[in-house]
Amino acid sequence: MNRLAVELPGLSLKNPIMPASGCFGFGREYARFYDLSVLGAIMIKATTLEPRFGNPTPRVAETPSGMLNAIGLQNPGLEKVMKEELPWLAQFDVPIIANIAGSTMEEYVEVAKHISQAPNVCALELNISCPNVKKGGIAFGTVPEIAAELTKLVKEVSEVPVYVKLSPNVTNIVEMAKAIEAAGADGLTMINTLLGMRIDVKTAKPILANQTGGLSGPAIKPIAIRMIYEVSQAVSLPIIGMGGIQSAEDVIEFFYAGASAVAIGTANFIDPFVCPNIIAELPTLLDKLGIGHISECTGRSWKKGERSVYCGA
Amino acid sequence: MNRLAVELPGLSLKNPIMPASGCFGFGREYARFYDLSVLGAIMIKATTLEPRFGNPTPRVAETPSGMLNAIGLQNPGLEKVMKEELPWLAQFDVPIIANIAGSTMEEYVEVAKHISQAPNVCALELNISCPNVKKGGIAFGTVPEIAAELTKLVKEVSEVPVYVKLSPNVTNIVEMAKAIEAAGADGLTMINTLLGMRIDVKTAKPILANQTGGLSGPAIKPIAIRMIYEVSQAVSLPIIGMGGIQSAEDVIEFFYAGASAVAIGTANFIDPFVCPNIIAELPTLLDKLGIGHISECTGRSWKKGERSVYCGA
Amino acid sequence: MKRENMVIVRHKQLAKNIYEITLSGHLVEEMNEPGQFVHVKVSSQANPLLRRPLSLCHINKKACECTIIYRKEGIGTTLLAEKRPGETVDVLGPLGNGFPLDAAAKGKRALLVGGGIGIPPLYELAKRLVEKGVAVTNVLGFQTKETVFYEQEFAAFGETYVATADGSYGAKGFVTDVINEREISFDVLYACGPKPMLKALEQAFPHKNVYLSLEERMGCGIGACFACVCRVPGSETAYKKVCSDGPVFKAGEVVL
Amino acid sequence: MKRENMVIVRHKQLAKNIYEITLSGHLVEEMNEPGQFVHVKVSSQANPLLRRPLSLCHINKKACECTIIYRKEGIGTTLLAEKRPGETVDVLGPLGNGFPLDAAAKGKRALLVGGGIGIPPLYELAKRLVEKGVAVTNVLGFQTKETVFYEQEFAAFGETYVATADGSYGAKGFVTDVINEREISFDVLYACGPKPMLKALEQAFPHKNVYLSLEERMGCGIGACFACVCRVPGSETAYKKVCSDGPVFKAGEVVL
Ligand SMILES: Cc1cc2nc3c(=O)[nH]c(=O)nc-3n(C[C@H](O)[C@H](O)[C@H](O)COP(=O)(O)OP(=O)(O)OC[C@H]3O[C@@H](n4cnc5c(N)ncnc54)[C@H](O)[C@@H]3O)c2cc1C
Ligand SMILES: Cc1cc2nc3c(=O)[nH]c(=O)nc-3n(C[C@H](O)[C@H](O)[C@H](O)COP(=O)(O)OP(=O)(O)OC[C@H]3O[C@@H](n4cnc5c(N)ncnc54)[C@H](O)[C@@H]3O)c2cc1C
Ligand SMILES: Cc1cc2nc3c(=O)[nH]c(=O)nc-3n(C[C@H](O)[C@H](O)[C@H](O)COP(=O)(O)O)c2cc1C
Ligand SMILES: Cc1cc2nc3c(=O)[nH]c(=O)nc-3n(C[C@H](O)[C@H](O)[C@H](O)COP(=O)(O)O)c2cc1C
Ligand code: FES
Ligand code: FES
Repeated sequence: MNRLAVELPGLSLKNPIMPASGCFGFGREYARFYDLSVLGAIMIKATTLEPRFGNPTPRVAETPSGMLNAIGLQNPGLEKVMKEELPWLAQFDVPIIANIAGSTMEEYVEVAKHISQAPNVCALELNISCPNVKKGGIAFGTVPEIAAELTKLVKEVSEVPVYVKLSPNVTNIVEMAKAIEAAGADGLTMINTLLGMRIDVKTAKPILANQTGGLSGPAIKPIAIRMIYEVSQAVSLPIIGMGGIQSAEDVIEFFYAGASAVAIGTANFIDPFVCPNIIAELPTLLDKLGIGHISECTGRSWKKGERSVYCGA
Repeated sequence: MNRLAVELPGLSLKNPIMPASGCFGFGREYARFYDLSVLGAIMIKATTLEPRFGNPTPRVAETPSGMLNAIGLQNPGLEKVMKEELPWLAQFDVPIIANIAGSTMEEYVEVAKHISQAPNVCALELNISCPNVKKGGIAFGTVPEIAAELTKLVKEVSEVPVYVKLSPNVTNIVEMAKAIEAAGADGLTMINTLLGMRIDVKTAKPILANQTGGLSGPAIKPIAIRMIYEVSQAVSLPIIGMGGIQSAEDVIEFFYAGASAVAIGTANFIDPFVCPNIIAELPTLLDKLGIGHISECTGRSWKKGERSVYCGA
Repeated sequence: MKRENMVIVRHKQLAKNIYEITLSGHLVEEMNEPGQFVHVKVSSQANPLLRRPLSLCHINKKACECTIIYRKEGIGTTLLAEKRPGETVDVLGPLGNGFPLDAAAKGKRALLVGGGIGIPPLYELAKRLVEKGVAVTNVLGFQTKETVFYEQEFAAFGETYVATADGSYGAKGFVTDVINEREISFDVLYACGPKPMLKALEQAFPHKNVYLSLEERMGCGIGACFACVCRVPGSETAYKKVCSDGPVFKAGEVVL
Repeated sequence: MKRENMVIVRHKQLAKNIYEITLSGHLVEEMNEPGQFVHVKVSSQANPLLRRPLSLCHINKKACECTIIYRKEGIGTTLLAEKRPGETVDVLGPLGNGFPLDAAAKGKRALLVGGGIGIPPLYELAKRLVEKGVAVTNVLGFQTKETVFYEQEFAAFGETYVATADGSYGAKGFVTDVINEREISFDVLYACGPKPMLKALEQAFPHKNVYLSLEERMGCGIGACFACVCRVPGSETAYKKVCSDGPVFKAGEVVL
């Protein structure tokens, strides 16, 4: 029995560890460090209909235990991703989750329709943190009705299960999750980055050329855990958790909160081997915790009458 | 000329540095370390109508560059604060900002009416992050209409200017701020803590007895800066900024974002001398930055055509 | 109560994950009561953010040194364990109220009961009691043989029994088992250790003079943040703070 | 491209806020091109979170050592400056594409222009060029006298001019002033330093063979995160990544 294997809609994962979208490009760079087939899955960089250059630089800034990014969805566009990146990734024995983004509902739908036909794309991940140009720049992911409508439209055209990626920049994350569940999503991924900013004390100007950016890394972990804890009790969709994961212990914490798999973003920048290392460490940690299969961990923090037995020192 | 003196509604501050509510009790403990008269002001612990014991322990947990707390508004109640704490604080030459909380609008109003009559209370700070028992536990601070109504009611009875403390756990902080400005508030303080959680990997249970808690400390600084940057450009109320301040540089960053004064919370726990130390360091830092008076820093990150001259190495 | 960057003069491992660190500095001049603690910042960075409460194990005023024994647990104590002599640690203290020496008069017998990492503060206490002419019996409980420390050091002050939960060393079982089996008599009991142990002792000796040192997660460590409160029996709102009213309380003073 | 905990063998201050650190490890075996950089994690903790890009200044394959010169700036380099010989730092590298040695044939003349903390990578470059039989002229620009470093080291390879912005040492003014006044001639120009300096050089020598090393804030340092891109002239979407396509580019290859 593979103690790490998990089954999610569209995804038969040999382990629940995958790099998060935008933090792993299309895999080429990390393939120089290790065989990508060891990964549970890969969430590729957000793909839009047309190529995008993204924001001016500087695009990253560091904060206490975190980083801000304002990449601006730079990507080579649907056509090139379909023709070059996905076929290249097909050499690895690993399912691909295609993260898609857009400025209009039509753009999402168009990208979803095509990219879901790629043979190695096993699921879509809708990045709904993008501002909706037609609705005055309000992010798709902050209004339940808009998020639900988008989910529905994408579900209609997608050949593979659709996961929706929740933005944490909302008053009521449970309400968002419920609306998206009702709209027919197959799963949730959470959380995307929190909106933040840093100002250079020397120049008095924001460090990011874009002024604000998305906060990721360990700093946001407690917020991710809280949101997954709340959402996992309110909906029955599986959750791929993310936000500040750096270690096997962090992975277990996300499972306890309610996740069924996890993604690792920023930590790849700090240690390119973080994903394979965590995969290697998990069985030992499960032993220490007296847990047979990792999926037993899901939701353990709120499931009544269940307690893990700690056999460590 | 005192380069650090700032004038805010109801508050003539010798410097813009004050301990944040809940992180300084009623001053007694820190008075053993230094003379509280050096402080710009003191924000005392949230006061409710009746004494409250608060939540079960553990009430704090640590997170990367941050901490979670779920104190549960423990306080001795209005009567004792009026009779014992405020008179004791009167020995110091320092204005007091009374943080008030409640479970109903009536409770806020009652506390505001009385506490604003204390001779050394120069302003009120409405902690609107509390859940409203009458509205099904929704926090006052997450619905603009409710926050505005509360502000209006408190303004009617208060003898001193009223500052409203914004919760960061909202989709649209600018909308909140505008509603509160329209309701007649004299100033804003921001930000309160972000809702977070930590789970013990050994026991699979949340570390806090209350399960979730408020995230404070350096981890939340980029979020505070972003929110102050947004709000200060949208309203004309003065802002007392807070969230992760640890150093004089951090203070300047908050001013650049749009604050007119700042409060320091969690950092007091790490270094009880943090407030007087920062007050002492600010003039040197202003010199280094080529700035005459600290109030020139307010909003410099978004004010056009203004740039600070850095004369450092 | 001061803050000082104290210098590490010695640092060694005593048992599995158990370390003894000796610090030098002026803060030692302020240290008086056994059972007081210090609040230690192990890193100059924001991670770990908070200080760590650690009890004073030995106060050497002459040498201006104090010793702390700690268990390597999480991030804070792991970083502390990496520090070498010559480096400094940022210490706030001494904090709290320690064990009352007055409670045991000369010629009387004190029973000192420690569980695991609750044992260290009893060492300074035993020393002071013996100096004062109080007879001391020590009962020390550990999880397992590998984590046993300071047995000899305590034995120098009086009869000392060791129990391990798994029976791998000394008596098998808990400290209360040892006290019962050996029928140890005493006038005053001082204890520090895990809450279940303290509760068992409180219940076992309801009519005795018992002092218990509590642990609670802390924010400020000085009484300002209300993180570490415990309830007072028979009241809905009354409370004591472990950091500033304790950590030592008379049995019955607070709800365990 | 590997990750290794390299051991600090020497660490000293060269000038005001300027430090020279020498690291030993197998990673040195991979280091080939002058102008490549390493990505350094200065703390095992999450703060500071990211690695810091630092150029290789000297590669000593025989001794399995490499040297880096850095300026103490913010939190990362301040923590680095506190490290002592015997301690390790977590290094990822070597990264990026360095200065092309091929561009200067034996017998030709290369002009090396460095500004401030852009100077270090030129040292290994000068060494290699001289080894190859290329004549080297160095122009080094600093803010002020106190921050001048490695003047002698560069002088060992060829004519070396120093300029300071405030005139407190060497010629007063910028490196371009020196090149103009001295009418320095060259076949290839290699430069590293602040963007305004690189721009000035690009404009001054539009018909020459010029190579510029760029700086940009980085996330991953290996080409995965798109943090460090710069535009390619004449295109709306084309880009190069400083970390993996650079940091050295031919003048005109990217928009400065
Ligand atoms: C008054 C008092 C005296 C103590 N004396 C000693 C002693 O002499 N030797 C010793 O080894 N330990 C002692 N402890 C426990 C010690 O404080 C914790 O083991 C230590 O804080 C763990 O820190 P960490 O970073 O290794 O663990 P982590 O689990 O990473 O710590 C995370 C957070 O939880 C807090 N925390 C974790 N465990 C405890 C605990 N048991 N009690 C209070 N806070 C905790 C930490 O302070 C920190 O804020 C004492 C605790 C108290 C309250
Ligand atoms: C390819 C390359 C080679 C470099 N080589 C050297 C060298 O040999 N010697 C040297 O002293 N410096 C060099 N730098 C600059 C060096 O990376 C920064 O000075 C350093 O990262 C500052 O870190 P800090 O923590 O001290 O400053 P902080 O301001 O605290 O850093 C905060 C964040 O900003 C980033 N950052 C700050 N300044 C720069 C900068 N100028 N370039 C890129 N990122 C920056 C940091 O990496 C970090 O992520 C190089 C930069 C690049 C891109
Ligand atoms: C540089 C960078 C780029 C990102 N790009 C994307 C993206 O294209 N699409 C997306 O849905 N999320 C993107 N994210 C968010 C991450 O996928 C992830 O949700 C977030 O960073 C939290 O996880 P972490 O703390 O492990 O990084 C990006 C994050 C970073 C740091
Ligand atoms: C232990 C603790 C108790 C707090 N109690 C209160 C409170 O009673 N009322 C309130 O408005 N804010 C309270 N806060 C929030 C702080 O005043 C402040 O807004 C927040 O901690 C962010 O600032 P910091 O990062 O500097 O701590 C509390 C924070 C902490 C850490
Ligand atoms: S730890 Fe803050 S009151 Fe005890
Ligand atoms: S730093 Fe990540 S692509 Fe260059």
